[in-house]
Amino acid sequence: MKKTTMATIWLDGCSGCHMSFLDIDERILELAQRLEITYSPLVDTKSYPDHVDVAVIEGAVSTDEDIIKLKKIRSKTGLIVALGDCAVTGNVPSMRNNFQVGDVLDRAYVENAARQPGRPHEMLPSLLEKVKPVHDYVKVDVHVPGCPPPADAIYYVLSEILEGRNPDPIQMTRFGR
Amino acid sequence: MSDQTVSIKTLKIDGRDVSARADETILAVAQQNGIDIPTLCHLDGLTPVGACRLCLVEIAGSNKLLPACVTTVREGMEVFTESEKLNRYRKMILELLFSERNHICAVCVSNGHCDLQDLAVRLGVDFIRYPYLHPVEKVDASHDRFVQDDNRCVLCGRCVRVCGELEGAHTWDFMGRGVQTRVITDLDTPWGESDSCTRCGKCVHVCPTGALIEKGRSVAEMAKRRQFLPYLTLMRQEDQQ
Amino acid sequence: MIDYVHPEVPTQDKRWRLVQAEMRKHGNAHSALIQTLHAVQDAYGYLDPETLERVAANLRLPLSKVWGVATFYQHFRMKPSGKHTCVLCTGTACYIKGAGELQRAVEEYFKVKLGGTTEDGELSFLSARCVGACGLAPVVVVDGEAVGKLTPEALINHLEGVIDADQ
Amino acid sequence: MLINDELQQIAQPILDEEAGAEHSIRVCVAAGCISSGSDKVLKELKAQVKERGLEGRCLVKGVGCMGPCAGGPVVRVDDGDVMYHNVGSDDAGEILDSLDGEPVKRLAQSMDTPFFKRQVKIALENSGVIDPERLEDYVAHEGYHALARVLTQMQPWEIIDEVTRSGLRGRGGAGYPAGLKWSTVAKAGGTKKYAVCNADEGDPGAFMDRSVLESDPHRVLEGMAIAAMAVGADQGYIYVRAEYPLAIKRLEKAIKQSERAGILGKRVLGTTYDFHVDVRLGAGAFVCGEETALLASIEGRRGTPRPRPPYPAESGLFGQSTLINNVETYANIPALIRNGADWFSSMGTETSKGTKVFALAGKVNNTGLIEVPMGTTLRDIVYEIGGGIPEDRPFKAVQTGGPSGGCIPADHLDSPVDYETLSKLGSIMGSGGMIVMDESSNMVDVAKYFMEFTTSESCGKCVPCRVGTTHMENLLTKILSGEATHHDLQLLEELCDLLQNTSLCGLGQAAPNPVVSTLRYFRHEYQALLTDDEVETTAQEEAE
Repeated sequence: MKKTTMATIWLDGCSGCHMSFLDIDERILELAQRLEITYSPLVDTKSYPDHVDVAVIEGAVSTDEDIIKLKKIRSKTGLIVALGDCAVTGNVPSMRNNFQVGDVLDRAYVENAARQPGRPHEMLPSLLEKVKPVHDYVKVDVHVPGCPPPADAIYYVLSEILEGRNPDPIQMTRFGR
Repeated sequence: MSDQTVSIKTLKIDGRDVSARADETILAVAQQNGIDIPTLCHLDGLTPVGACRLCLVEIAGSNKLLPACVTTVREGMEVFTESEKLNRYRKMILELLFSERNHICAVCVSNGHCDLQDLAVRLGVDFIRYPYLHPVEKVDASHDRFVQDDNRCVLCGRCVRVCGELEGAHTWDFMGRGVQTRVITDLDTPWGESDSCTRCGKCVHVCPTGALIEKGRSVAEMAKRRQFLPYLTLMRQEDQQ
Repeated sequence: MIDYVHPEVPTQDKRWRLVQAEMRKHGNAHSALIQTLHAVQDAYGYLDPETLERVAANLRLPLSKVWGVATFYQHFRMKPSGKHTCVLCTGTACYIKGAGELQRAVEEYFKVKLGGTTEDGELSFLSARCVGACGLAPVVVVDGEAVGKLTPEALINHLEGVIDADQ
Repeated sequence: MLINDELQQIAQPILDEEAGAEHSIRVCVAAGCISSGSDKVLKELKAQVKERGLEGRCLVKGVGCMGPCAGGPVVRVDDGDVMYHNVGSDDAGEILDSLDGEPVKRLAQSMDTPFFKRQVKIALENSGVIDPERLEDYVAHEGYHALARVLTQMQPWEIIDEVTRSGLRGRGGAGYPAGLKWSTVAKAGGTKKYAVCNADEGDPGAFMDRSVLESDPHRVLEGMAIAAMAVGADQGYIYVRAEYPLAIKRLEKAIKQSERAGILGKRVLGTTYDFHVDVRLGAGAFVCGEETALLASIEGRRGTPRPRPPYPAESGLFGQSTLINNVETYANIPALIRNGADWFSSMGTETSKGTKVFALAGKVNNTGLIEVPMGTTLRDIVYEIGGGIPEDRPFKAVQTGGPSGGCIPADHLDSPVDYETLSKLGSIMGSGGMIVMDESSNMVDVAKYFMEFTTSESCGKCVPCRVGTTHMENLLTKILSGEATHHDLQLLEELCDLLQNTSLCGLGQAAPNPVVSTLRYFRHEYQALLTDDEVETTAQEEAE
């Protein structure tokens, strides 16, 4: 049987959702028999494959680059899972939305810089005015709230998808969990 | 109770035959019979206001949805507390509430002890379709014991009512209107400078979210204690007789 | 003994006496609050916190309630207004006939946002939900007098005239 | 009979004046004309009459609204078939010169037009006829005769029966049968009852109530007194917008006059029955047109509605049984009582009796105040009475009912104006604002204008209205900016449904109407603004 291909994406988040995914412990072996991770911060692929069955996205949309990435992913992916509060609600990254982008950069790179204070300008994606959840830009098929979602919820979601069912994880996790 | 006799009504809630005093609300009767209707602005012991609209129920023979918290029973009434339509509306109302202010559950002191969060789980709200409004809100930490964080306020008015009706201080009220409505103390004075606040803390404990909290609590530490409400309400009722 | 100190009452202030008269007319009842706030605004030009405190004490109302009522109604101003006021009618008829253009013109020419006052304090630019002179749309009310069938140019000229008149 | 003698006495000075005069000149002194300078015209005419020694021979008086507000200041000489438009004070001499000859051609506009001929005036019967600041003039025109009649010849239940039989329905918006409302209040228990007049005319684009109060304030007082007697109230309140200073002034003057004359106050017209009326000022909150919010405001509180039941008829002002009707409803009562229910119900349609006052505005040649029998078609109102659209541009829609109403397109121009038809068309009768739009209006923009209004007027109490209106306004802004997708339109429509079904009061429940009605008739204008739906296309690609 052909394995289901999966990508995991890391946008504006703390990587805690990826950690929580790894927290499914030995069950990852069971999943690995049916699932192949073809793109992820955890593996070494550089470019997004032409087709992926499932993409699990952690993190909120914060930069112009994030949007480009998302649109590309959406067009090359079957099912998109927004994993964790940042992807689902904007969560902690969205707390900067009450400030001007310039002020945010200054706080980080000028006021609190130990040396060489100054805003970064080259080679970096520029910050969007507002941080938004993933579904504001592309269609999301499964939402898994939680900060991070517990490993059990992630395992449940992935197993259900592998079974061809539509997972409803809300009884296993919630906003802020 | 006065010795005036109150008539008894019989009605159906979700297909079950129940009886009620004529002056009881659908919500109260449902609760007595173990039928749990979602509520947010309602709190036993405070005057119901019918503002959050989560407790809307269907009544056979009427196409109007009625708030269970303020609608009194009628003989032969047939009430439905759950339906596809009700559930859809309730979910939308919750989504509106989540989109209105800046509810970042992960860093909230009331995380895990929050009525809004619980309702989201119960009604199956796993994401918010409406764009977040991201208003700029104030956090008032001027009081030596309490903090008011407007980012998490749902304008249910429980604090306003408990302060006016039970404590008798009426330190809180609403100011402004529409989506600009805010709860304020005195003349929008910092809470710590309020002359009328008695520091009783009831507002903090009736607050359904982390909008009113005790100082010095960290994330997920602020559980609310509401045991005082039934007793105070009972005392007040006895005083009135 | 209750140690509550009533706010000091300026017995000599004519404006306050007008407010007091209004409250007395309504028997100092709670229900007199809105009528009293009208009297305060008529006498003082706006609702200042000190006067509101005295009103609250007189009508035996909680401060938060007074503030809540004062901020609920669009008519009440919490800040002093400019020497002259221009109230733009934003009713439907005026909207259809170009109230938006009048707004843009005034905002640009006088550098003032709707709801604000010019830096020199000469002009407050406010809005009202229909002044009921729809036949004359678009209408503004300048210092209490309705002026109708306006074009942006005519309005600017009129306002200039009003401001220049007392300089 | 004693009471009628008293009224006769009050009216006598006017009757004498009129009997002695050969000419009468009426100058409109309602707010619209005053703002174009009619008060100066009146002053000048009076001064010149005095100068020329015409006093007694030529009466000059200020009267209420004559209708063609856009032509102000308007002046009418005698009962001729012309009306002078755009009169200035320097025209006074010429008008007086022409008294016994031909009318001043330069100013004259014919009154032999559908604008005047097609109107039937009940609520406005004295508007433009009597001096609103003189009780005598009102009484001379059968004023307070209906009150005298009910006091001496009718039992409360007979009054209610008459109102019920007439088929009169509330003119404030929803069209609740007036007789039914009255009888509910009459039957309610309690020792104290109130009669309240809703004059918080908040619809942008409506000025019917203002005009009635400015033109014929006593008529409203008489209607209230009759209602109060029928239901057993002894105190009345008129809740009027603070933005209507002239109406307030004239109302207060009218109350004083009638109290001094013994018509209102203690022992009305010498009977054992008391009725006091006080004016309460609104302060700029559209939601206070909703009856429970209005009552909260009279009580000095924030004007937030509360769930009904209990209805004000059971528990209203200060917890007492309260009758609430709007200005136009009360203004219909005196004529209804004088002429009888059969007379009243002979006008109108099967379900909507009598007449309705409309404030006709927008892209129409004759803007102003009109009163027509219920059942008149929209086409007659726009093209006959309204004189069509300037420069003969094509008609696009007519908006009725203000922010709670909707836009009706050209296809339905032949629909009769009555409560049921308008609501079937997705609009409402409302209080009577009628805004005509030509092809230059973008309907999405119109919907957004009303949504913006409701958003800023939402009281904030219930969640669907408070947050829902905000999102709806934002979505409309997004659609207008050309950045919205089909998904956004779907969100908008879902919100319409939510607000209609779950909002606490009528404001929230009706808030989506302007959007729903424009979507119903002008959906293509929305769709034309949508961009390719990113989300949907991806979903489609997947399906393929």
